[in-house]
Amino acid sequence: MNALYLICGLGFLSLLAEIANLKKALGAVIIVGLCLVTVLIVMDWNTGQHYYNDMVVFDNFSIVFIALIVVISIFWFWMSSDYFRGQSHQTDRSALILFAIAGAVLMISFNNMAMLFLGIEILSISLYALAGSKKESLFSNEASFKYFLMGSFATGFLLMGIALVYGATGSFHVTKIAEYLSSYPSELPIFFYAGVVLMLVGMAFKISAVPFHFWAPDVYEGAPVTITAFMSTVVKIAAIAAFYRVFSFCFSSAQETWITILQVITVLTLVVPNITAVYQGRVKRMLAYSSVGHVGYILLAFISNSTNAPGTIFYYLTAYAIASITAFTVLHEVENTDHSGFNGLYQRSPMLAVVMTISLLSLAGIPPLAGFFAKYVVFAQAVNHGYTGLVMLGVVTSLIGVYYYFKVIIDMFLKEPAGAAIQLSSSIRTLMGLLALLLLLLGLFPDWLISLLA
Amino acid sequence: MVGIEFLIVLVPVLPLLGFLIISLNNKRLSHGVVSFIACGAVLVSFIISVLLFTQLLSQPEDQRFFQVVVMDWISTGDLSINFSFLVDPLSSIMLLIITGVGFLIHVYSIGYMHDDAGFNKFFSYLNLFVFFMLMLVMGSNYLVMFVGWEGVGLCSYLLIGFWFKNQAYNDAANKAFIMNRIGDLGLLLGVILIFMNCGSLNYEEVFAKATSLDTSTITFITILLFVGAMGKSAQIPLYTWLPDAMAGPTPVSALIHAATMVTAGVYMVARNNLLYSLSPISLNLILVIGLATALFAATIALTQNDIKKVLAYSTVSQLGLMFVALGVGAFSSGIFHMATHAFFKALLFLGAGSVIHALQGEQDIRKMGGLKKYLPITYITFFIGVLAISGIPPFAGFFSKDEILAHAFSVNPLVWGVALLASLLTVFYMFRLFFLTFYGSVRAGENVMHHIHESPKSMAVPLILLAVMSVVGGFMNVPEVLWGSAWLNEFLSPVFAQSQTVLVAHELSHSTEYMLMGTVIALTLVVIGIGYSMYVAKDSVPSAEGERIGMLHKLSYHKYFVDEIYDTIVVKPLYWLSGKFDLIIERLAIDRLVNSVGESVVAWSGLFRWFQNGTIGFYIFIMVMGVVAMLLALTIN
Amino acid sequence: MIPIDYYIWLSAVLFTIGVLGVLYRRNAIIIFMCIELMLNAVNLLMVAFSNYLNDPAGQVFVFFIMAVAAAEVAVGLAILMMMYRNTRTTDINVLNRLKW
Amino acid sequence: MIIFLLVWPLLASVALLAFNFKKAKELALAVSVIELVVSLLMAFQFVKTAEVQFSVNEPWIASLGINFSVGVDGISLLLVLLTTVLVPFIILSSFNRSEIRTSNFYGLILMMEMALVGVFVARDGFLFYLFWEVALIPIWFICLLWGGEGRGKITLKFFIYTLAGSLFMLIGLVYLYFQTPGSHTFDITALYTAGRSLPVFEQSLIFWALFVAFAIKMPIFPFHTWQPDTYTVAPVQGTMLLSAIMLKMGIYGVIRWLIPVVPLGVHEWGNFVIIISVIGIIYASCIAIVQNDFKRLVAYSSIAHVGLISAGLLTLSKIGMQGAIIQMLSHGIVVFALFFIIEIIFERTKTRSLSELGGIRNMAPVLSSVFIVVMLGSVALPLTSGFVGEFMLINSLVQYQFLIGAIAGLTIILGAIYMLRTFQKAMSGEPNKTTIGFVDLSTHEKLVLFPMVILIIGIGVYPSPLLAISEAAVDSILVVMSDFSASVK
Amino acid sequence: MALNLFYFLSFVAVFSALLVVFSKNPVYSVLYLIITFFAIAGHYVLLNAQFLAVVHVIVYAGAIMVLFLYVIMLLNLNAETEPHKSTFLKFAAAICSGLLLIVLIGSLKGSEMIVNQSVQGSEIGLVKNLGKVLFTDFLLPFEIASVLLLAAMVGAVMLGKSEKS
Repeated sequence: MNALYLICGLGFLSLLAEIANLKKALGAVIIVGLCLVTVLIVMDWNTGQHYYNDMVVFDNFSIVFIALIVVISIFWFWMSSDYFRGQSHQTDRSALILFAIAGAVLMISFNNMAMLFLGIEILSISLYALAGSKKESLFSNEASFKYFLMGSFATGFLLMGIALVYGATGSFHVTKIAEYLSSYPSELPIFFYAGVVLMLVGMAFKISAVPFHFWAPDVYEGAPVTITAFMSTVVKIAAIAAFYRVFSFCFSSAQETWITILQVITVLTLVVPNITAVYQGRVKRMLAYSSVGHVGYILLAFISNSTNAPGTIFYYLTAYAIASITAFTVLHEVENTDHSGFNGLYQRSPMLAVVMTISLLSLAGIPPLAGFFAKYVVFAQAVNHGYTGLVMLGVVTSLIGVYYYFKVIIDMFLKEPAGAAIQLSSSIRTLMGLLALLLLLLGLFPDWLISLLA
Repeated sequence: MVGIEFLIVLVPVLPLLGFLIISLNNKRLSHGVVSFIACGAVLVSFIISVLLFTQLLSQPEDQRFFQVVVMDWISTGDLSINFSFLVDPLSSIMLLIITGVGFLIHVYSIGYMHDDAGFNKFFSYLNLFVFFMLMLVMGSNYLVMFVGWEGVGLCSYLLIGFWFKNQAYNDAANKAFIMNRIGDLGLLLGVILIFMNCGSLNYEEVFAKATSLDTSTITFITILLFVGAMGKSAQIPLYTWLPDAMAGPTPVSALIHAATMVTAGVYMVARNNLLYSLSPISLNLILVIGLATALFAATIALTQNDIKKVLAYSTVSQLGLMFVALGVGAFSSGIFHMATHAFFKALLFLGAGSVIHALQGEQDIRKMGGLKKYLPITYITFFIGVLAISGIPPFAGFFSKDEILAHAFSVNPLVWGVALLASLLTVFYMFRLFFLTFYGSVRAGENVMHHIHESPKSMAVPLILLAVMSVVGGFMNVPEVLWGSAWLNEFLSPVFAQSQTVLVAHELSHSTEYMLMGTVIALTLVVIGIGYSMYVAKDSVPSAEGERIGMLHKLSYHKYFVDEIYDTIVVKPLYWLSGKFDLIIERLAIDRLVNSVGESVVAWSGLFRWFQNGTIGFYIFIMVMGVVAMLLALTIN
Repeated sequence: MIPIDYYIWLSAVLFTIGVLGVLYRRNAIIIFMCIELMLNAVNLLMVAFSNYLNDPAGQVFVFFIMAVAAAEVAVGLAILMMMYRNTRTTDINVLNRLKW
Repeated sequence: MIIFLLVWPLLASVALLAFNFKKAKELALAVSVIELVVSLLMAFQFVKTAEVQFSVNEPWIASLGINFSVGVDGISLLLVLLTTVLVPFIILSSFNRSEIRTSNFYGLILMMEMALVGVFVARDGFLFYLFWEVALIPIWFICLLWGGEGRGKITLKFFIYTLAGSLFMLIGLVYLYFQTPGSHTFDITALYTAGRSLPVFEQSLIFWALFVAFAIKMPIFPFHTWQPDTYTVAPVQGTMLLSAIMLKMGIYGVIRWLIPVVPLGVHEWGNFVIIISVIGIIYASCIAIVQNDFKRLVAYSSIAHVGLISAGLLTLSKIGMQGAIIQMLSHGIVVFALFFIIEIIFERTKTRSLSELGGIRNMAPVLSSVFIVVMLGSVALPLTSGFVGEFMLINSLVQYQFLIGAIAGLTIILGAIYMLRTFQKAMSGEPNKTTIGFVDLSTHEKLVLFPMVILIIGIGVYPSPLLAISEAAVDSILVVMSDFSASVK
Repeated sequence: MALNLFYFLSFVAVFSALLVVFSKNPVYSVLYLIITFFAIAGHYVLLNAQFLAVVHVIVYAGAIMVLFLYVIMLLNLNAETEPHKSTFLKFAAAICSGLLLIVLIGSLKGSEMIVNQSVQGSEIGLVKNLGKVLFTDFLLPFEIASVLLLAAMVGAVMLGKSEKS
């Protein structure tokens, strides 16, 4: 809980910084603050407290996911320091990011639909603004506009769902709803299930599952690289955690209504983005599609065993998030995000090329990197619960994935360089080294991460 | 007996050492040293072979064999094969022939090859050949024999293609190796089957078990083995490589393609006499093939104009005769003829060699003639060889051939008839060759005749020695009817003892034998007369290329077009098939299939991306449709 | 006393009209309004349920929805202004540079 | 000891990749030689029994039942030796092209060595899979960075093709893993028991899941199309690694991870696979006959040889398995030498097309003599290493089914045809303008080739020690099989 | 009586909602939307959510719609500037939403299964009760809403402020 306070506090602080003009120190302060947040959140380990008569609950599930997003945000701030430096609205941006993080924390730890709703909205509204933060660029405008329009449209469905569920069960409270479902399974009105489905729509939009994913590639491509990085890591983690909480903690006993629908969605989410990505000439957009595709694997993990998948999903998200923050760091340094921008990157900057290669290999799921173990645990779990067919599909799609990831690698090493050599600041070097190392270590010693939530 | 064992091992090892020393110091050694080493090695092993021979004689009848296990080779589970050597009457005879004739030919080569760039290489190959040949005959199990079997094939490949600048020679070499390989596959399969059925590859163990096997198996095995013999001993249908093999230097033709290697098949069948005698079918097969080959090759030889080609076909024909002997169960006669043949055929080849040598490599008998006064030694020795092969008593050929004919007659007069016909043809073409070469007018060009000269000593001496052998060689096995002791049959009898018990022995009365001999000699003389009248009296010369000639003559002149037939029914189809595999199945079918998977994915991707068309209206439309679908799914169930 | 079904149906109808508007129009502002309409349909349903279940939570939730609606409109209109500054139009289909 | 074999090259490769050494090639050579020495020490301490030796077994990922469990029995030992013997020569073979071989190149080779050794010593299903995949990365980069025309497309195809196979193998392993009792484990013995307890149908499924991976890696007949292109496009050292060692991973996989795991599946499908392999022998040999590119020709010839190996292997007879093992070693050595000869010719004449070559024998007698020996090894002439293997393999096939054996035996004829043709076209005849200036072997080339010649003849003359090493292990595998085939009949 | 009122209000709401969608001029749409809101407020009163009704009118009609109008005026969109979608798309939109309506109605059955606990003239709609709930149970959301509004404000300012370059 203190973590939440501290994050919001940092947000206010960065707003004040505009007035007190502490802009110089702000970045450092935020990073230090976030480190402190991590400490605070980890201190709550195994306490599982409920706050404000059960509005939020900080059980281990929340704690690991919050810790994850906070750590990722630290990397994010580290990587995107120059997204703020020297810009106008520097403080506004950092404040919005911090509020977004606060919203993410709520989405992870909510125990009441109101909190879920507010969390989602805080996150979304900040992001609508941030996606458009490159005001002069039409792409940025379009991204934020699309994101806003479709986002609020989806919110409508989510709310309708919440309303119907409320009508059927007479409560917004996750645990109460769950109890009600398990105690009176027979006397639920049909419109309750409609509510569940509508909530599924709303959440599926947030995690960008097919067929509610159309916004993702466009928005990811249009938004500034750093914001895309934030969306494809922190936001995605939060959304999936929320999704998991809603459907595993709350509606798990009503599974038969939504499981089949979710299976269809999973298949679509595995197939469509992975195949679409094959054609991509723009690395940024390709990563967008791949991040949609990864949702498919997470959903596979979820449907194969909805009651205790968190360990798997958590590990997968960690691997995915670290890999993609790495990729986006490189993207951020390369600036030109077309394929041509990556041609001959190895000659322009070996470090960038190698780090990018590692992250792409991890995303493609090549051992011994983290991404491989992530896919492995997912597939293993699915096989164990008799979803062999879906696993086969997953294998095929990940092969397709290999194809489009490796095209980038080949271009980086074989093509003629597309520009002058790239100079890297030492802080970025250390960051990239750290991330690459993390990818490797997580791959070699995945044990404790997986068993955290087992 | 340690001494003996050591000596036995020494026999093959010496030529091997010779090969190693020469080939590893190819550049450094002078011709003199090389020829000394090479000939020395073979000479010493010849001397040792003689020692072993005497040792063998000193043994009582039933213990006339020494066996040495050098080391184990392939051994795993129930498969255990050693490098082990066996010296018994059969192999000791072979030893003597190989090392003896081999030595003479080595000496001959010193003169013949003296100004060749590849002198050292040549001798290293010769030594290697002798080594493998000795492995072949001394091995006490099938696999060691197979080692020698393929090894000699290799050496023949290397020596046929010795002048590797000439691609035609290389083609001949490849042809020889591959055709031998076909035979070898048969042999290998036979050996494996033997191992399957007898659980071992050692001769005595196999022969011990052999009687207990059922006939069909043995027939199958023996036929497979005989396929090997076909390849190696140039029998129909695998004989075409041997005439081409004349591309090699003449000493090679003498040593490998007349005296020793090509007789390996005969040796192998004789070695497995028990198995063959247990299977009448394969004996008959051998008989038929042998007869056919003898006749067929003889007819071809009639019209050939290349001196070495004629000898080559006569070799094929003589080998056929040996197989006839084996086919009728007269194994020792086969070996006997092999021995005599080794002498006179080597002699003939070396004689031809010295002619060629004298005429700067001219091989066409139409461009020879009247050489009698220029090359007296060659003339004499060659004459002796011709007499020997024609079976004029008392030359070596007479006894061996007569014995075979006698056995043939005892089995079936028809066989006798055919064999006789073949041998008469032999007489004819040999004399044709002889007359055309040494008699009549000189047809060689001026510049050639200008520096024609008799061969040097190193070449003359072997000729003389071989001539002597061709004269006296026959006396090692004079049959009883001619008041002889048939010593060789006696000596070899332990080897063939078992099979003789199996086979029914045909006895001929002495009178018939005299009658047969009489007819044979008479006919031979007649044929010689015809030849004389044609080529000496009329001094007629075979028509040059392109002239019209009779149908049969043409057939025989073009070797019945067998090469062309093989080319069209085997070689071309194989290449055609391979090409089709490569172009159609590989590229268009399998690879296409694999690639099309990837391409289809790309195509789908091209399709899917149109859904991502950037208009919000469309996206929302799809979303709502999704919602509708989901609610519909809900309401339905 | 009005049965709850009536309210469910009414809000369903309003909600659908909102969706229809979003699908039907191209003017961004109208689309915003239609989204507001959707939210109001939800509000109506919430209030109806809270009254039906005699539970204030529903009405409290409506407060939050209102707050969110206000916030969204604020941001949304800001985005619209920004977009208009660059493109001089509020037609949603003009912006489709990001595709494929 | 095994740990050293794994860690030492890894450390070296990391160092080479991280810093750009001036004397990278000498360094790499030294490292690999030390590796060789250690592995030889191991070979000397090895006791010729069936049980696994030098084994290390540490828990690694407890929650997933994955252990870091390694050890060698006879079969593994021989293959480890093959690897550690060949790698130094592969490195040495690159010395004359060192101007384009950077520090990274040698780093990748050493990483490859680590992975290969790992594959051969792994005693844990997951570990095996891990090394199996890790081996793919360095070789892919070697082919990508130093390859020839069109490497991008071809290497990508190679990577995805092989990865596809191995992913299905992974699924198969995972399925087995969940058959293991209690808290599941990937330990090899547990997997054996689990696999053997399955009914025939499931065993067949797993058989295919695993076999496809191995078949692609080997590669045998219908799964081979990645191989000729990759061999042709790869730098010669990459080709050597691929053909001489990596190819053996597949065969080793069949011996260690297929036959003992799903005996019934093998029993069910072995015959089918044998037939496919035999078809592959003829097919590949025929294609080799008409190849003009030297490298492609050798590529197809190695498909043919591998077909024979896998066919003989699946006869599940002792002779067959032993023959397969010997033939693996022989083929590794022969094909390495062949590719190096190709490289030498290519480097001198800048062409690999046989039609342009010819007459090299005039200028380079030493090279041609070496070539003859290697060629004889490849056509399995007695007293060369090739003969021992092929004799045993054909022997096993004939005992399995005479006709199949006879057809497989055709390989000795077809092999002779294409190898002799190659020799004639490349070496014999009159020299032409491309080959006229040909210089004979340099010292370091002799340093690479002469040991190979000695090995070819040495193994051919005295293979017994090698056979003795693997004998016990093979027995222990066959015992299982005989039980099962008994139970089936 | 209440029922008639309900019918009347529903009719107004739906009718003006449709007009919102179909009227050419954005300004009219705004005005129709305001009418819809009033109708909905009426419904709130019927459902004795008096306080909520008041807030509703103030927030929506008073704030949000004014904001809309302001923007429309600012961007000067009052003319029929909107280019029209092709009739096909309109048709598709109509069909689509029609389907949605059908499935919604179809799936919104079964309200009879929940017991009606509503009491005549209940007082939950009054400020006192709502306030109690809001500041006890829903304190945290209430606080968080402030963060939400702050974020929205910051975002709006950031985007709305034109760059002075």
